Amino acid sequence: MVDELKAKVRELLKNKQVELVIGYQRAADGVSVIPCFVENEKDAELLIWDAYCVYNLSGYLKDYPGKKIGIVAKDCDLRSIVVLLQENQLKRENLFIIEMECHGVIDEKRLKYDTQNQEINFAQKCKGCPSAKLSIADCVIKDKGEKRKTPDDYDEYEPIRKMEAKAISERLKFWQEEFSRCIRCYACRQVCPMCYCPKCVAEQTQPAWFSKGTNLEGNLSWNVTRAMHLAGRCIDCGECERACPVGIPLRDINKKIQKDVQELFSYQAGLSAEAKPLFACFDKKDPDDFIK
Amino acid sequence: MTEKKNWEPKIVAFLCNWCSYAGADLAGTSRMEYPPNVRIIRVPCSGRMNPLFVIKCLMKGADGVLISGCHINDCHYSEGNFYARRRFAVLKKLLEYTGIDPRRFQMSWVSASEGDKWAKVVRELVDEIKSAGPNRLVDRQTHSAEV
Amino acid sequence: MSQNIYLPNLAQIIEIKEETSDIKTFKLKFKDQAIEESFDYKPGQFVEFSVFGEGEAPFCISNSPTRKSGLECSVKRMGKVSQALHELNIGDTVGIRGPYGNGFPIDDLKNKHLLFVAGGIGLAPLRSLINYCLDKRGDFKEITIVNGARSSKDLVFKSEYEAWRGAKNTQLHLTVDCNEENWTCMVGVVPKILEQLKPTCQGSVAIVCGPPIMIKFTLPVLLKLGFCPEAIITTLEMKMKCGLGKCGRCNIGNLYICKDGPVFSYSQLKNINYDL
Amino acid sequence: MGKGCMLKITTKEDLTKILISLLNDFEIIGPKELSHKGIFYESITDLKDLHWGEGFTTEPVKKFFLSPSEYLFKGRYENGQEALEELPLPGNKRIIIGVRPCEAIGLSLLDKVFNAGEDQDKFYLNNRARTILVGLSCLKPDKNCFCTSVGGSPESSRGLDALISPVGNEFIIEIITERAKGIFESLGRNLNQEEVKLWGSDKKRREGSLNFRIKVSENLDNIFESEYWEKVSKSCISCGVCTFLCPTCHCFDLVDEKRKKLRCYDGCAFCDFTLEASGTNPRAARKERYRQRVFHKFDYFKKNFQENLCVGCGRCIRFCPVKMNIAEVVDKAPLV
Repeated sequence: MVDELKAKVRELLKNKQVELVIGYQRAADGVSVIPCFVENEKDAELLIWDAYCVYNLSGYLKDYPGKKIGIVAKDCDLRSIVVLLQENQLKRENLFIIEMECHGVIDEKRLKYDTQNQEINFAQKCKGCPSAKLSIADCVIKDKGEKRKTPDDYDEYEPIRKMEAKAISERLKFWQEEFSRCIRCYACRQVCPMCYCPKCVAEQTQPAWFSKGTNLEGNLSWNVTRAMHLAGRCIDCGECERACPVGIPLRDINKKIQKDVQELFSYQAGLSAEAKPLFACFDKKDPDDFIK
Repeated sequence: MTEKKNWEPKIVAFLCNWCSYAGADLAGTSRMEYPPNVRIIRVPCSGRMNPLFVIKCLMKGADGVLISGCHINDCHYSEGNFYARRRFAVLKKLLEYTGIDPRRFQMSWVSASEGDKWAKVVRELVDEIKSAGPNRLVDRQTHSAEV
Repeated sequence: MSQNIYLPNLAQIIEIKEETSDIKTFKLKFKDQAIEESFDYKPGQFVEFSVFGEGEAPFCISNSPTRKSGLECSVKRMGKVSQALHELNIGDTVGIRGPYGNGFPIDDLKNKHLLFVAGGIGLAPLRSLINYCLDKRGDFKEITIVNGARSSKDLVFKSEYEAWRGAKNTQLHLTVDCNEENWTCMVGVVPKILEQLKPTCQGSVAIVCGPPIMIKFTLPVLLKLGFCPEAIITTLEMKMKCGLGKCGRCNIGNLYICKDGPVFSYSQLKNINYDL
Repeated sequence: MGKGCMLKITTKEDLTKILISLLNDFEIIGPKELSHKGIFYESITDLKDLHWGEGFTTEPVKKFFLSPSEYLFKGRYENGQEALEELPLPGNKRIIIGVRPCEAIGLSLLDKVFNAGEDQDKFYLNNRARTILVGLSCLKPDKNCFCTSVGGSPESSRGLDALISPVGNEFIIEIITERAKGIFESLGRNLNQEEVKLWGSDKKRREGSLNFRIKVSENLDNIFESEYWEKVSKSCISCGVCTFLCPTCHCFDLVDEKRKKLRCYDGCAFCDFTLEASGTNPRAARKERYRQRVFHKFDYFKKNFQENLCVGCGRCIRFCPVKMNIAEVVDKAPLV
């Protein structure tokens, strides 16, 4: 699979179809993986592909406006590229998407705790990976191995339903405890491909929307606002939860909104680049039972 | 913190300029009685309302937030309240999910002629917020969790 | 325990002068009489100005320490603090922390010809030095002042120009970027004007202060005119928060503009790698 | 062995007993593991939660001295006049146990910024005065650790009041300062001669065990303009993880929040760190910001204080969302 990828990238670079290909390469410590920016054919050798290629590289696309870029993408990355196209952040003709057939990626945090059984260490998001057959990639590199089937009784919103079943005071206590550990390093924002605002609400000083301190007031405002700004846009690539150094379960919030948006408006993010974004359109029959 | 006996809830209400604000004004001019706990902020349309306003009010200690706009199909800008309806349906569920009492954030449609409905909405809202108690989400001094 | 180095002293605005549409000069008096007397500073130093509830920002002291007429800061309306400051009026209270920074090296300027090159609000720190030199006129030789601005409306401290022109062998050259009607003085950007004036570089020191773009184009002109790097002095400006060399943002190379500056000689800047 | 330092050997139970007895007049803080989240310094009331094993806390001990966010003073109206009011400094005495030697060296580097000269930071100094640091030496350094390459060691006692090194299921306590003597003097028994020799050689062996050696180039200055910085900073996503979790990064922000002055962490990786009100930003590009972080640690601080501002704890490598490795960057930096 890797050789096919290398050959493809060399070919793209040779006939100048792209100026740069963003992929994955092995880090110096020989185990972990880091993003790789291939500009000439010699560097194509560095490219690798295995279950440690976790990052959603589409976040880097905003740094190269107007350039012809090749990008190595898995299913979840494809969906985030679709949303970026839907929000006119990328021009499809400037993009050459190389889709790698993915069997799930490793979650390094879980690896540290449950080292024995390889099955547990797959990232949570990969268990229920819809792997919707998006056909936007320019070329797909297949994998001989059989695809990991999602168990048919798998309910991706199961942790959300468990949280919803809790009493409201219990939920408040849980989230107060989680958010009080937030150190406001904004890794969740910087790693998210959907967060491309030139000046984030959190950085504005006139007006300063919420406190810059890591007290609960600032943290709760930040995390709730971040989740709201991803409503109908988050495709659950899980990068925010992976990047969070203090381990706040951010996916549990994103997926809650994903569930609500699906139930209320039967809208799912990242399916088609032509669809109108969630909050940019409406439907006569939107539910409004909560309005007096 | 023991319940302060004569605690009066502070409620922030964002009223759309064309309908709800006029409705509230009508309630005033026709001398309707309703509790004074609501601080009204006029916005051009419920569609202008930004979830950040609601979050900032709740974090800064408001006990309740109300957004009121024109009825569906009556919006002066024809689709403002449709967008608002979608936006705040998601926000309401999210606030509830993170443990904020759902009664603290409510929405209503009040048209320019419904002075009485405005008074009723405010009366019910104040009762519900009184039963929900003061907003002790964040301690005002340390801005961290109430211990 | 040591005192709180971040706590400002309270001061009251006693006079506000409108220099231009977006520049005001604030004259301040400390509320605490003891601080009022003991507050001493060198020309070129700055203070951290805090408008309560809004924030804090560094502004240079624009009047000379020799003229004990209270602390004066000229502020251009630009960001959050300066906008809030422009909305204050006489009698309001602000916080002053400082003085910070090293100020101009007065001893190096003694009995030398002085060439002041200012651009826009850059005249504020230089005004403090100019008035200081005029008050101790004997210590210095010829003084030439080149002051440029985008338009005549943007020229600051107009009331001082007469005094400067009248002082003993002191010349004042005003320039605006592009010509306007009934504008008698020179026209053109400051570096161009310097090339026309061709000030002598023997035994003279150039003091430059203005927007970074002006400093960038003025330094090569001065070098071409024969000024050696030690004889070119400039004050730099970066975002500052603490003013004490601790918050780590205003560094050029290993020097902090708030503590090791803001006044640097070009010879210092030449061999530091920095991005400005 | 330091001049006044005493060496004691004791069992885990005795040590835990001493700590329990100290609970009433000290707040005990130590590493506690939150499963699947990492190890964090928490206030320990039940000594069973104390995590004695290997592994590193996510946040360094710096946060107990330079607080992530604290209020410096308060303004208020007094009969129509503005008045400023100092806030009371926290006074409760604390013992932080399980501090890794690299973090303690980090603190002695921060002392040079906050304790030196005439502008002394009273908030930082108050925290330093009321806290006793009890170190725990590293038996199994992580693959990202490079403390020995920047003047540290898994056994260094610099900046610590006492250092505990586990030997079998017993603990050797090296008492360094007077404060620690008062607490641990009555504990266990002194080491005899031959045990001391064994402890010395054991220490040497462990120091050598660190295989991740890097060479910090003497003058990075002449490659300031090199293309190298563009290449290595390409994948940086400009978040605050490396600066907030670094035991020696001390940049902070001062913000006014409705009559209160808040100090909170700030990082040179953020794009608006040097953004001026006029819109100019000397370090806007990613290359300039990443280069600033490397130079501040390995060039500027060394020029001002003759030491690198890095203790090689590896947190910035371990927790970086895209695994950027500052040790590799410095090691592989071209000479010219």
